[in-house]
Amino acid sequence: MIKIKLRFVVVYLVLTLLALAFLIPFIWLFVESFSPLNNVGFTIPNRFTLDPFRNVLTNGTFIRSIYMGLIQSLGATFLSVMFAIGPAYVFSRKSFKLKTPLMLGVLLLTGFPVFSLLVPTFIFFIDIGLYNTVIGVILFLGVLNLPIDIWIMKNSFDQIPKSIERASIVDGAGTLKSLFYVFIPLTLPIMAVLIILNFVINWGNFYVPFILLSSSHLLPISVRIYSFFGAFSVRYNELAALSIIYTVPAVILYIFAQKYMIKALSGGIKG
Amino acid sequence: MSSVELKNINKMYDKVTVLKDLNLKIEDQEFFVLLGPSGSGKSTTLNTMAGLDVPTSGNILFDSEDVTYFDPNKRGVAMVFQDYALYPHMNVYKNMAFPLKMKRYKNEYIDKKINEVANILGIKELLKRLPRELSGGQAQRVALGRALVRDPKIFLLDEPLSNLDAKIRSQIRNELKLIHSDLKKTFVYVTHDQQEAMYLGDRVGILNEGVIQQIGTPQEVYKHPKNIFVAKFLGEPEINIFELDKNDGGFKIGDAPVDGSNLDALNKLTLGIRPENILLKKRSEKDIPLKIVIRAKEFTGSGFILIASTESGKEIRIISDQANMEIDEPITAYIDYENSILFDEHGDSINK
Amino acid sequence: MTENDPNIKPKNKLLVYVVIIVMILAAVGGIAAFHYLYKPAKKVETITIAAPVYYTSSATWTNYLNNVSKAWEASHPNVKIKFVGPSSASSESQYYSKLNLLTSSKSTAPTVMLEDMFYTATYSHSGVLAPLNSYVNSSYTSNIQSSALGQMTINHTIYGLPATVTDTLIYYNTSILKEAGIHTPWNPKNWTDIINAAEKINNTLGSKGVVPLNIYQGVKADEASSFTGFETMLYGTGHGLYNFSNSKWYGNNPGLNATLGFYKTVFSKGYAQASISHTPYVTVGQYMKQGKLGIAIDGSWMYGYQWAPHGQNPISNFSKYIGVTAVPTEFGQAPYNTTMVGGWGWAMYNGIPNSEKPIVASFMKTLDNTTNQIIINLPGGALAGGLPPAKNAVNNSLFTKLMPTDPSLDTFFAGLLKNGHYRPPVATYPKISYILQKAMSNVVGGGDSVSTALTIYSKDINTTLGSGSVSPSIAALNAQNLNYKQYNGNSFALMSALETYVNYNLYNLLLW
Amino acid sequence: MLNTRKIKFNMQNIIYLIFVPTFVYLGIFFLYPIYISIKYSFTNISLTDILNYTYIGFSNYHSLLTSGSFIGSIYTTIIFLVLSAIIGQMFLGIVVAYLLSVTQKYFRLIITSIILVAWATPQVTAGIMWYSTLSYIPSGTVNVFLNYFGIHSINFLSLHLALISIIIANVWLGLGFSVLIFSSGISGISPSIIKASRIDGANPFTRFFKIILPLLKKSIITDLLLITLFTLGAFTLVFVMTGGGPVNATDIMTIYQYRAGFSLFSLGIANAVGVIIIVLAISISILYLISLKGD
Repeated sequence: MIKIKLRFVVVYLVLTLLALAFLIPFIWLFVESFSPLNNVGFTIPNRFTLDPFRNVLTNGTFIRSIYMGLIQSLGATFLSVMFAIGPAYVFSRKSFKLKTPLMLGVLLLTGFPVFSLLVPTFIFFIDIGLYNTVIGVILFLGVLNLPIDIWIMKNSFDQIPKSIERASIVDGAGTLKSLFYVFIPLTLPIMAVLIILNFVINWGNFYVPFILLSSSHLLPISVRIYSFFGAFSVRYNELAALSIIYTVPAVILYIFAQKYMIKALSGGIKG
Repeated sequence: MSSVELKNINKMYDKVTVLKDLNLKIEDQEFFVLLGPSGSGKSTTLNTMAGLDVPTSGNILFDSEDVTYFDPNKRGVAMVFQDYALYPHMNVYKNMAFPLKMKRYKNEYIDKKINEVANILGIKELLKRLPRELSGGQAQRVALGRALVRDPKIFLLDEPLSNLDAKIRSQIRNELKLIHSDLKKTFVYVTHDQQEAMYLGDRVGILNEGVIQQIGTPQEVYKHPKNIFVAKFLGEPEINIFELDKNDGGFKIGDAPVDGSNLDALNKLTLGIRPENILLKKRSEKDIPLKIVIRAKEFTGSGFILIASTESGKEIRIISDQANMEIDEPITAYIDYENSILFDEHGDSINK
Repeated sequence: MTENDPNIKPKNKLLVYVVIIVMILAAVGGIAAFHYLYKPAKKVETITIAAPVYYTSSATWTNYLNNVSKAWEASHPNVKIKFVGPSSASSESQYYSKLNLLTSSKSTAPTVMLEDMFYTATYSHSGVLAPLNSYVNSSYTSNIQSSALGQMTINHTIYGLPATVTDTLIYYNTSILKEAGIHTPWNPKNWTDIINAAEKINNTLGSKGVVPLNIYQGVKADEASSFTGFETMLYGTGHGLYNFSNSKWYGNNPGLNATLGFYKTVFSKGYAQASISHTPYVTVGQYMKQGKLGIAIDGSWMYGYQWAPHGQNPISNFSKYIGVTAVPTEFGQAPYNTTMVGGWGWAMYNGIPNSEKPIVASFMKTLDNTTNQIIINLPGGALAGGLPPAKNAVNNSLFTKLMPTDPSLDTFFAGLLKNGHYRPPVATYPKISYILQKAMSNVVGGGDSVSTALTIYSKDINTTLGSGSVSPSIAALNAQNLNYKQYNGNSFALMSALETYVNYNLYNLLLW
Repeated sequence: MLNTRKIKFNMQNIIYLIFVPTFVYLGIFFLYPIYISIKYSFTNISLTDILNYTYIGFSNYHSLLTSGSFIGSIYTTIIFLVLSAIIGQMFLGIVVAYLLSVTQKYFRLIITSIILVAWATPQVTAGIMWYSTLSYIPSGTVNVFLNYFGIHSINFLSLHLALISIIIANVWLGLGFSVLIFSSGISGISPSIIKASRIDGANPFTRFFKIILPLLKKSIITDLLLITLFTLGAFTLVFVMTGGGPVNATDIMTIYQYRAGFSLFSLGIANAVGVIIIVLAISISILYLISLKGD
């Protein structure tokens, strides 16, 4: 009995240490964001202040960048989810000749190294006049998540028992009706996770707007933060404050979605 | 008014034949039970009636109208599933309202109808609950209710009771019977449980490997099975089978000869005798004596099932109401030849 | 159950959903199609202005342009001035990338753009910039510092109107130098003086964590390494990066050799720390203020960015605490000190219709008159920390406001310009700059010897620009010279001093 | 009769129209850029002049594959992949998920949340935080701690340590994903299997290696594929932390691509690097599919 307890103590200890180690990088972020100093290194200030947050939150440019970040992330999320539902449903419930090759194609796109596409996309966008437009960023961000969305959604549709689908058909719902009244409502929790996942990925995406936008008033917060860091004259405490403002929504959404995320991902494995 | 007729139905999945040249006619207002082991094709048959599957060839006629390629919602059928298939995100009321909403009925009508059916099934107080808050029996009642509200011409029930506890099962079984006699609608009921089939069916169709073995009333199929499969599939405990070889120009069990007018042409004979037809006391001259040793006895409430072995080591089952049996004592039992069933070498039954 | 059952609702809800989806798809498609079909023609009615926006100065730019253009717009009622960024660039090199991308299409190109001077060649090379000779007269050109205008003039064609110049110099912390036993004001005469001072600081204060010297190096500091660091030293050797006579890059020359040698010495002996280059200008600003850095080879903009009252690390008694001095030549040879001149100027996009160019040029001249040059460089201005390139700016009453807390710095920084050099105005310079940054890090971080680094350097130039882009090695040239010298019977030592002198003047001639 | 069959057939196929908008969208904004990327990899297109280029055959690929720095970059990428993705994220992920699975519910929730917070942190922020944490001059968090205990500062972003540093930062960033995948994998293992193994006398280590690991095979392959692809495409974190340096210490392929395109202006080379990355990614995906099919 004692032996077993000791073993558990070790497990708890190891995990606690790991979690503490995971928190180390945040130390600078928090100390610096409440600091009157302006330091890329680590110094504990004499006093703490809310000034960095105040400065950031009263700065119209930053507020606007948060707003642009929201528009672009939400818009792209909307597009990917909208376009994913139909194919996911068909992949999950119908069998047809090209199913396997199409599904493999979609799978190959899910892990695609997107960064390598930015340069050609840039040239392409200039050609068709989508360069430096919010709609262009939304369209491109949206298409990036589309393949993985199709997969996750297909997997969640797969988990709906066949009998429920059949019941809805016998009850008089056609394919579309059963998609709208049964499939989508039933997968709402996973859909919610998917939306969160998409949003957070888009919200964190830096290089797409970085390369596809140039006008100041269109830049989302991710690019703003980077510009902040790269500039010759940086206010690191404000940078830290802005980073916290930038990170917190993503973190909250993740923790909120954690329970369902395991479900959504395990669905992904079953596929 | 609705009869169902299946004509020469074949169904293949990939290259596997599931249904083979199936012909079946179900009369209007009949409670028809399709009975068969799992994989026999009974659910597929039901699905083709519902329109969830399209047969590879053959036709389905409802009241002599060809509905083979009709969509399910055009057929006027309602279906109840083994796992109830209630929509988990809707409460009971909404589940029952769903088929009506799909038909675009007005809300007042839906309300009226659901209350009516809920009263019949005694689920009125459940209407606000979600499926996960229901017990199995309640869920199946709701599933039934969802079928009932539609006033379908034909009810299709796919093993609706098999997920339920024994007690609830018999209760709902009774209710089903009553509902059927109240509604006077055509019911097609699929099960693998022969007791259920015997109890519920006006007629029973026994299916094996995609082929109909026999159709008839429960009594007919029980007493006069067409072949060994049907004989074995019906009855609990299973029928005792004696495979007899011809020697000295006749068939014998132990020392006793088996007579019969049609036996001469056969090389092999199979004798089937139901456990209740092995007697511990001789009743008539025709009874065939059989030396056995009782090995064990099981109490069933109304009597006993005796497990015994013959001289040749074959294990047999006997139903008896006698309690004072000595275990491991050799005794003589008697085969009620009158009620025994004979099969030829193909397994088909023959007259004595 | 029949179709006309009174209990059945007539309407189909699903249709509504389908319509909504179709509408969304149509809207998306429509917008995309609109963008595809509708390419707005460039109209002179709007002059779009591009300039680098670091940090939050987008508003500053807009303000500046509004103020500057008010009067001009009044006399040109049909023309609007609009600032367009680009803002996603956070460093100079990213600004160029961005501008490259923008100017690759007429639909995205700004009408007028602020151009880093050294980039002029690259742009004029690809035909992006409009020649401005016909729009400016001699009274304008003769008034602009030649080290500024020269950078924007390629083959006698003017491609830009300089708006700001900066130079490089040495800052030092007076108290640190005193503590190390160095007499202040400190005026190093040659590189050895710098190395000796760094050594003294290291010996006395190194153990307390004081970094004796900073000079930028490596890829991460980008142009700060090439321009502020390397070339500041290089042009004090009398050698350069580019051979104007055969239009090729030097893969090796005594200057490159000596400069990399300087890097090798100060970094390998621990007088300088590579990490400071990771955050160019920021850590130097902080360390200077905190007394953790002795000597910094850095830019004139440092005062405005970092140490002026509203800078990032304001130093209240700046002139007492921090000394400034010019960067000496390698051996203290004439003209004794050197500086790198950088800066920005206004350029015109060549893709606009010719008929519109005079109007745009007229606006640019307003933008670049002496007063506006000073205003843009004032503290809090869009290009704060720089100097106006107009020679007559010193006579302007605003001039002393450039550095209100220490006007002596204005004249000091301006005085340096006369020995100013600038980066080769050649289209391929930005690539060379990157390769040079790698060579520096090879010596500093990678521990390569100077000769190995230079071998890699010239090899990289060949692979990047195509073989034959490297000037025949100086050694070969020397050999020719040597033959000539021997033929004349002069002693080698004398000749080599002479050679240095001649080369030096030749460079001055070419570069000025 | 034939007629009804035909109508039925068409009605069923209407559902496939639902593919059209999605595939058009994918085609225009995903597949077409892939096509241009391949096309430009055979040209000498330059950032300073995007409109004029000529086809130069395979010479971009040739010069890449004969260039020491690109081969070095592949090598760095492989080290980064093996240490960060396979050992750091996958293996550590399994261990952590297993350890978590035996702990009490609320403790597990807290630890998982902390690990997930790291995953949720946007890469730009993560890069800045890690840069500052490991900074040498001025002293970052870790060095301040070390100094406090009397240990000399360590230059984590120097030539020999920079790669290790970005690997640690990347493991920090990505571990949450693996832990999620494996937690769900482990929770999917029927408790009766664990009970049976305990009754059979397996100690935690045997249980882990003989029971848990084999049952997680599918999770492992999935996780391995995804994190390998993520890591192959990693850019922002490294770009912010080191920019590929010092020297070439952290010059992974995406950074090489960025430098080729945006520092040396050679979009042709950049696209060729992109195509090589794409080919690698697709090969890895196909390997994954083959190994899954074996089940």
